[in-house]
Amino acid sequence: MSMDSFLFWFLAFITIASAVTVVTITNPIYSALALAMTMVGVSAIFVTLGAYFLAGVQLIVYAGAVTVLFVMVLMLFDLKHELSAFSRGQISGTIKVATAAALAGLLIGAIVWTVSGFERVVSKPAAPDSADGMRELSHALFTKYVFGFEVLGILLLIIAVGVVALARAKGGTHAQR
Amino acid sequence: MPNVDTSLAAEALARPETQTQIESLDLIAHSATLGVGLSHYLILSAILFVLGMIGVLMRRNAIVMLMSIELMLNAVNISFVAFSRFQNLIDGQIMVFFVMTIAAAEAAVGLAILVAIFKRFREVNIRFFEHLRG
Amino acid sequence: MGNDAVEIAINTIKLVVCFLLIVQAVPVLVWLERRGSAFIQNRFGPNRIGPLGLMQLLADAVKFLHKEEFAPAKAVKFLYYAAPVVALVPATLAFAAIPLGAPVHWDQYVFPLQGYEVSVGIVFVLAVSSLAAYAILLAGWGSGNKYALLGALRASAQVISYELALGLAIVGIIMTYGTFNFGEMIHAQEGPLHFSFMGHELVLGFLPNWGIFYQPLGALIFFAASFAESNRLPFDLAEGEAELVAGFHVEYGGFKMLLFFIGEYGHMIVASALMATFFFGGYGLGFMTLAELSASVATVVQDPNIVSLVTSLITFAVFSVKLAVFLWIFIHVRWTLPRFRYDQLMDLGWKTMLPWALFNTILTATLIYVGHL
Amino acid sequence: MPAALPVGLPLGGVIFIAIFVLCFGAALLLLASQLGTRKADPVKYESYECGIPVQEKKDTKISVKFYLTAILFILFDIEIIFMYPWASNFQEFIRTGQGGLVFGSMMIFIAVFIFGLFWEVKSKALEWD
Repeated sequence: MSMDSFLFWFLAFITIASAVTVVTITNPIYSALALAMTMVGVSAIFVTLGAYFLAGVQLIVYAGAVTVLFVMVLMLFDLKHELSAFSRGQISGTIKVATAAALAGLLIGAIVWTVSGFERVVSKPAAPDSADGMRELSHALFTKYVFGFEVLGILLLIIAVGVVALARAKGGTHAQR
Repeated sequence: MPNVDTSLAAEALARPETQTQIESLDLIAHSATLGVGLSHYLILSAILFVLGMIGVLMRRNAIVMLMSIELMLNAVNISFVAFSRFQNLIDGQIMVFFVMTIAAAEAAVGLAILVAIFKRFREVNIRFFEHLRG
Repeated sequence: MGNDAVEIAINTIKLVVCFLLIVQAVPVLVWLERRGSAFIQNRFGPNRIGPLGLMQLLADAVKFLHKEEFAPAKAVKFLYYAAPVVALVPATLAFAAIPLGAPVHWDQYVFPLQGYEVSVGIVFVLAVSSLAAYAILLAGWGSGNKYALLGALRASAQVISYELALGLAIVGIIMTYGTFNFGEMIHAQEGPLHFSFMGHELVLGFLPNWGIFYQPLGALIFFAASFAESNRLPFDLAEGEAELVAGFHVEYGGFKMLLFFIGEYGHMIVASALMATFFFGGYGLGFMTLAELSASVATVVQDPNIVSLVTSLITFAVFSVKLAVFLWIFIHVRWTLPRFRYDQLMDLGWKTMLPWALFNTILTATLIYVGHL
Repeated sequence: MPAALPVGLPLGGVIFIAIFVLCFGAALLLLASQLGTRKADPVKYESYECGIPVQEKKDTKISVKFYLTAILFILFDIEIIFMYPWASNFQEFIRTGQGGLVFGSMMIFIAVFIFGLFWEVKSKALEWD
């Protein structure tokens, strides 16, 4: 096994293991920390795909901001171990997991069936000289997708306004009822 | 993987056992240099997506459900980047950029709503949200 | 990591050396800080053990090792012990990506004088340092103490607030050099100050071609924000040694505390190194380009390997001097300025530094756009 | 072994040094815990308090400003990150003659950014009192 495929399997293992932790662990704080680990793993996987800038953005936005926000909110709430972390009902739970497993089977089956043929069509992935990748990304973002870019700017503005309006109420996290 | 070296592929073809097993030259080039192809990334993405889905379906803490949604979005991002890489199109990466923005915005709004609810009722379990009617 | 055993071995050793550089710099900095503060405040400082009190650090380390290791009963043990260890990682990863000297060309190998060469260096450093909030939050939560939790929230709110100004102050310098790569950035800062503006070629031979002359405002904002990022006075609201009982690490003592110290000084070293790289030519000599330097070295020694080695050692020395200057500024400011109040701190970050950084970005963009016409 | 992974970011090195540092820290902590003396004392394990018996209220009130700051940080951080690809390629854009378009679009974006910041300041979301 070469270094690179080892890296992929290692990262895939880390990512999936921490994702399982997010879903299964009952203490939400640990869940959030495992989510941070997943984000780091996903960012490393982006690196193996040659998307360095996106890997950095993944770390800055997800691991450095969104998950920090999750951890902070959980600390504000001061939630300890939950007694009823999972939904009740043996039958409905079984159905849910079975549905998800069936979806996983379907997806993986579909991928294996279609992509292995598809992969032959793809002649060769280009060498992502990082500078070129960056230039290409920037070029596409500011010419072809410039409208989406502006709309996202306005969306962020609206969200900022909305969030402030939502959090307007006075008092701390445990304000009187 | 980037500079697919055809000499490697030829080398692999020269070996008798691979010649019979694998017919496509490009596939050999992939497996010879990286051993990990598009399908590996897509399967990883599918597994992550399903894990996130299980989280949304099974967990009752609304914050953990939001986290699971982030997991699902991340899974989609992996497949976007993988396609962008193997198809040699940059559009996938742009889409990931946009998805990240939307995901962060969604987390911000979701958490703002949850904090507002928590301040009022001290509860983030979704069973409780049934009482919020009318 | 490399193509053959020699390269892999040397690259691995380089990584470890990068980490050890941070670790060994901490006692020296602590000594410098204590002696410097004593000098500023007209005291003696540590002067008993060894010459000039330099052995004080070794004595401290041994003492730390022999302290009893215990966690408070209310602590979440795993998080409590994980936090100081995690605090070491971001600074180390960031420092390893910063070039400390010109690359060494030895036979067919090229060894850059840094842990690893990252093509998108700036994004990498920002991304890795954004993980620093976790150590703070882990410590605050894991201690199981309300003061620690409050301190952690204050510290992380401060760190993320100033990350905005920090990130925005760099946009100007990225625009000026058009790259994320430290190596290219340092290369662009060689020689005397020269640039073209509206078709005119301007050369100011008495100044080096450093970033500070293109981005004075950006440099100021970046440096001020990096004080807040590394939780130093005048922004050490997280700790507030006298009145807040040390904030998020109130429950830490002994060696765990020392690990936090290493992390904190590591951030300081990274900030100084970035300052030198972005705005003061990195390992470059200023007026003399790297090619000129190695040419003049080549007049003394013949072997090209040795020439390359000597050149990069000289550049490393230059970089160390620049680093030391900024580290001293860090220490000097700490003992000169009083602390901000928390609302003043947040106001400064959000309402002063962020708008000025935006202004700097717009100004730089306009000048570049107009200058190219 | 062909250098298959793109060389822009040596992931192996990054992971190696991260794990090395973690092990280093853990080993030091372990060493310190072995070397240190041990004396049991119930008071020692209490949480830190300023000289009075420890009181923990069940629900310590924490200002909601902290999390509001975090949310606003996320939103503005993303806007800043959008500027990075623009900044790194701005001179390139000007050289290829697209400078006006790109400059204009980013100025609109920054105008929205400034409007948002202005609104936050005006709505006193950033006031700490």
